Amino acid sequence: MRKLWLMLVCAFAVLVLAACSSGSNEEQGTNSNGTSKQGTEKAEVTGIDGIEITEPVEIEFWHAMSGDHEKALQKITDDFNNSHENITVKLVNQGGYGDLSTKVMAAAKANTLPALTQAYEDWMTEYIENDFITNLNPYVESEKYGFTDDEFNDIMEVFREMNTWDGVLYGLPFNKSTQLMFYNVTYFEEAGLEVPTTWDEMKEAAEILTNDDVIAIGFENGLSIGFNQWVHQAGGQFFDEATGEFKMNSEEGKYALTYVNDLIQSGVARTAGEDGYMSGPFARGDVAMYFGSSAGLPYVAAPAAENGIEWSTAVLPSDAQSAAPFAGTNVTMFNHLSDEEKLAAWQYMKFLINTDNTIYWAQQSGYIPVRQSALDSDEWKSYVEENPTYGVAQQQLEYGFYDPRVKGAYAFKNAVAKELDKVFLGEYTVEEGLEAADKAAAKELGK
Amino acid sequence: MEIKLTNLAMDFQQTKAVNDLTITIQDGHLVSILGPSGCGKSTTLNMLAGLYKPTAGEIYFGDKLVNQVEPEHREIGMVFQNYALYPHLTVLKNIMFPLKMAKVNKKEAFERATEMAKLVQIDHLLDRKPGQLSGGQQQRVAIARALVKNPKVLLLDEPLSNLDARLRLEMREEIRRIQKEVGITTIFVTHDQEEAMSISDKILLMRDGTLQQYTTPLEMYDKPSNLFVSQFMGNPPINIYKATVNKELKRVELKNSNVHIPLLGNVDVTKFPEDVIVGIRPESFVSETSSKELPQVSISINLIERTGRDTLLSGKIGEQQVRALISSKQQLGNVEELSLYITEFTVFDSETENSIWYFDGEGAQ
Amino acid sequence: MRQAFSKGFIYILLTIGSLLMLLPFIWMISTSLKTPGEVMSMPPTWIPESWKWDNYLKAWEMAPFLRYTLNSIIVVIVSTIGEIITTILAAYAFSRLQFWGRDIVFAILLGTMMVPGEMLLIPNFVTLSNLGWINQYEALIIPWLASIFSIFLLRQYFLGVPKELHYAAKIDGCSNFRFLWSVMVPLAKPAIVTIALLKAIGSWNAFLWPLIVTQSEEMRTLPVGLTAFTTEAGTNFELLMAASSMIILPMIILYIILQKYIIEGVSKAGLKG
Amino acid sequence: MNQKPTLKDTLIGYSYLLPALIILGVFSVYPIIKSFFMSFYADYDFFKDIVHSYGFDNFIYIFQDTEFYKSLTNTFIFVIGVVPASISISLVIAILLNSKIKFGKLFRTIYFLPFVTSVVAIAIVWQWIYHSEYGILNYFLGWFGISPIEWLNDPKWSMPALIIMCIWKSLGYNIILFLAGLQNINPQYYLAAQIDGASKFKRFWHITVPLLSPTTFFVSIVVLINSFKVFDEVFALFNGRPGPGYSAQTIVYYIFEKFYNEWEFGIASAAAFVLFIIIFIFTLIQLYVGKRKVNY
Repeated sequence: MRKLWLMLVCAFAVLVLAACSSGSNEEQGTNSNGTSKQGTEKAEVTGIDGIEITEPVEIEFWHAMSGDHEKALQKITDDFNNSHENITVKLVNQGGYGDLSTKVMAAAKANTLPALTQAYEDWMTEYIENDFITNLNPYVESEKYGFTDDEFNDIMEVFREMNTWDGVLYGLPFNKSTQLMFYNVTYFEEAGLEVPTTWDEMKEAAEILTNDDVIAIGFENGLSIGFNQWVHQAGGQFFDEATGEFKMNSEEGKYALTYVNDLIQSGVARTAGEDGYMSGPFARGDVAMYFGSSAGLPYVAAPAAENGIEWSTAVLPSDAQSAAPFAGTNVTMFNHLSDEEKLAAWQYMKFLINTDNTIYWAQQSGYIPVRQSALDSDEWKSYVEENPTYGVAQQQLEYGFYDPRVKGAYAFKNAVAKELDKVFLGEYTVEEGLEAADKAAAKELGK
Repeated sequence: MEIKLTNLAMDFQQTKAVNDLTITIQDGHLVSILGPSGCGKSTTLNMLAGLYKPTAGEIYFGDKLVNQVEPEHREIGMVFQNYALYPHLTVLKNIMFPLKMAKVNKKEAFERATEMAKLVQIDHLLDRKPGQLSGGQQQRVAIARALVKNPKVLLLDEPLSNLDARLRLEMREEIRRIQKEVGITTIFVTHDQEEAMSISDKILLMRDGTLQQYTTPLEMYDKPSNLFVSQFMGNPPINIYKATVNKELKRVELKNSNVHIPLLGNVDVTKFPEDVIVGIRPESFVSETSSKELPQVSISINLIERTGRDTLLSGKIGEQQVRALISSKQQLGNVEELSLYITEFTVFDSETENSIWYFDGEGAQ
Repeated sequence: MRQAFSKGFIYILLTIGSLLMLLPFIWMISTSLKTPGEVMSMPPTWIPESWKWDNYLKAWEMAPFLRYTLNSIIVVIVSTIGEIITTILAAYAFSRLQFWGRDIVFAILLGTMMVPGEMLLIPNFVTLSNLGWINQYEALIIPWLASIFSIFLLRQYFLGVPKELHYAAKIDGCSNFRFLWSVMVPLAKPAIVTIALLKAIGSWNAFLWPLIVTQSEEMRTLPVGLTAFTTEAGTNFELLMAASSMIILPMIILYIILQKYIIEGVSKAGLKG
Repeated sequence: MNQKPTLKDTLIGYSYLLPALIILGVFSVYPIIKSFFMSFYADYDFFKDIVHSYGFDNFIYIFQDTEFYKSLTNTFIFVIGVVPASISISLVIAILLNSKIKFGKLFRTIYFLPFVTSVVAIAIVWQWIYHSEYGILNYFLGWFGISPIEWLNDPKWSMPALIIMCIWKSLGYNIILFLAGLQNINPQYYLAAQIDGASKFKRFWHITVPLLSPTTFFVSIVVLINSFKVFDEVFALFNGRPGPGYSAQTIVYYIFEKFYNEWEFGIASAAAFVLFIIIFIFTLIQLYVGKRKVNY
């Protein structure tokens, strides 16, 4: 026993020594590595039109789509591969978004990045910061392979903006969803209520709808992370991308937080909490309405139908203004590729959101078509007629907004959300919560 | 095969386990290495086996220096205290194992193994696993395994110490029988002097890594080279008395008592130191003698134990404790004091503890 | 009388305990046979209203499970055998051989057990991509071919084998290596089986690593298949439970087959400091 | 008795060790050393592997981070909650299983099941068990007049929920270890004690407990180290979040979040280093106590 004790002490000493001695080697390895990497980097792409894909090119697209979503994506990809002679796009499912992000990070470190990946805007901020992804402007502008102005402007403005940093386009929107209000038609009819369109109406309705078995309003677990939705509706601003300032600690922010917190504290609203997603309690009839992603439509539809719950969706209620957060990922292109690979990847990105495909994708997945022409098409219109719940999201496009794209967005949003959570959990008052959130934000943003 | 050790030594990290050992073991002899635990006897054996490499000195098997030869190439067989049978193999497989290692073909190996099993009388147990055997049977298997590849030397490391008294007796006779039958040079480590006495051609007695005496059992018993040897050999142990030499009267006078023993026969007392130690074996006391020339002492008796063959008397010579073994035929009755003759005794230098004179009844030397 | 009473008490305690242990599994299987509506229904039902056996079929079809199963089996078998080999060799060296630096090397390796594995993900990924092993069986297998915990366990077991056996074998003409394979390994069978089972369980259930180092469906293992049932907006519980039930079954069977060795294996490891 | 190893012995020794040493060296020791280094990188480009400056900034950061302290506290709560309970419950079950009973194998298999199962799969079932309204746990508690507990919604209860699940999951493995230890106890001791008039409980207390101490010691070291490293269970039980309001954030979760979500590699490494030191100290304390308390 005593020996083992000694052994451990020695081992520790050796580890420390080893750690110290290998330090000097570190930098040398680094330098040689650094230069070699720069060598392989391609010069700024010029003259896209001059590139031809004559040899077979195979590229990978990393995604986090599973189940039916993956099947739909596979179908579009197969279509692409069949219609493009020399290009093969290989889909790689990397699990959930978290897993995908980890995987990209590891691959970036190991220089084994794919051609394309799904990415949230805040990830892309990090990628731009580390110079991983490609400026798409030359491709958009290319006469031969690019978009015409009409084609480009056909993509919803909010989605284009989300993918643009300082005038440079870094990605194209792919699976875009927004927050919707899901509501239980039966409960509203029984109570003789109209679907609320303002906060005041919603509060009134909530008080009427709540009883022993039903809580009127449900929020997904990301309530605090996605709280900007409420701040915007209250007429305020959550974060100013231009100045890099956290703006929630304001009159509007305080108003929004007080409003939501009162709903929770008075027992007319709850979060999904232990249920994971609100689709469960909603499909059981435990809540009368809930705010959730349009991507959740299929998850509500099946069990609700089985339990005989009659439900529908509506646009988000508004207060000072209408505002709907748009989320979901974009497709972005890494920049270590050859010109041919880049061109192939670009063609695939384009293909993925052409009018037909974006309609098909939306129908299969519940995400929103990203093109105006898709929304205007007869095919989509008749689809929406049959599935009215799918038609609501697009009504919010005109006042859509997106998450702050700041470096270290995850840490920043999380730090703020932690403090807001304390308000909802009753540990802080609204004022204390905002104060703490302000400090936490300053700390993260100042890093 | 003759084995020769010259100036053999073994140092472990701090201790000298074996120190400057030089002996020769004759071909076909059975030699016991005897001594208390920690005396270096197992270390010596392990060096002979090649399990330890000596720090100094040479080991010769025949004419061959084997210091650097690995155990598997020394042509030895070995039996361990806990037998070290392979628990997962049957008796037969255990015995065949060395042959398998030597790549003897299966048929021959089987024949030799069964033959060996017959020799050690376990041929009815061949399909058993060691766990299903008694201690004595395991011992036989271990011996068979050690002998099966016809080694030149057989090494036995306290092979009998895990057996009960009766089996020990039986097994030591067995080992002697088998050894005789095979005619193999055998080295036997034990801490039991009786075992060593009964089985060996020669005994090598060690203490603290140092050789004490290397000779035949009888000689070691009768003529121990020093006090330690005399005390180690014999049961009940030898009686030891501090004494002073009276050179004028040519006798030794036991300290703290009024007893003196004459030094009879041809002895040069002048060379004796002043202080000596006298050792008298319990069986060296006799009540009757045909010779008149023997010294005589008077013993006051406390206890008489009759064990059938002998009678053990415990008592005192003067103020000193004494044990005497006399024949049971002797009628003692309820005597309190008895006068006994001393047939043999040894005188040791009290400083060096080496023996300086043996009295063997005739008084010569 | 008292004896019977206390026996009865033991049975009652053990049965209650077993029920607590089993409850989640019963629920898992029950859920796997329900319709999506019944999964969500409250109060929950223990016995499905209609037994949807085809959930298993549906779950099976959600992802290329056949391929995943094949991969899982390959990875489990190869990495288990590989780990057993490295473990046997290393445990033998640490328990029976004398060499410079033995104890310090052992202690350093033991020290690595104190670092959370999550830290090692990216450095190891980088190493593997430098070796060009990403999306190959090598990446799924080679980093897991040695485990210090297994080495520790087997070393303890080996230490319990009397060293005379080693001496005897040496004198019988057995080389170190031969002794290891023909004596130590058969003797340590229970411990080796135990280590193999623990390894197989770990390898079978591993999730994050196989996901990170593979790029294609063809290389993925079973637990990765479980992600097919969850998206950002919800989970197909009944299918997930069906797939989970299918995935845990082989390990349960393996355990039942091997369990007679396990206690012996651990007990002989001695567990002495 | 050890002989001094020679050069040849050393070569032989390392040749046996080589396969394991290569694997462990490349995939465990090297990355650990590398990350320990990273904890001293004050300004570091992780992807290009360029260190702009060294320093203690990362350590200063974590020691000023209330989140870090919170995760430390949670980890200690977790360790205190899991280690003694898991060890004592599994000891009791092992002893019950060791008394000669029918269906022993069946019971053993059942208790081992949780260990065989992947955490991800079983955590979803636990979410249901913990459900405040419909979960079976609150249903049972209701029998004793305990009003429903918001296991997964209330920050106060998220640690207990995590602890209970982890105890459940760890029992089987510990039971196996204890059963093994119990089989090493010579039954003669019990006979002797019975003759000496020791009651069942006294036999347990004076024979089983001391003679089992080496096993207990081993189990406690393994459980302790693993408890300090808890992560998967947190991640799975709370759907990838560390509980409501980060109430169940443990150190490894903190490390994970810094590393994989916030890309703060140096901070993550520094936190890992601190965790290592903590585990190391606790292991030393355990070894020290073990030396005095383990009976043989």
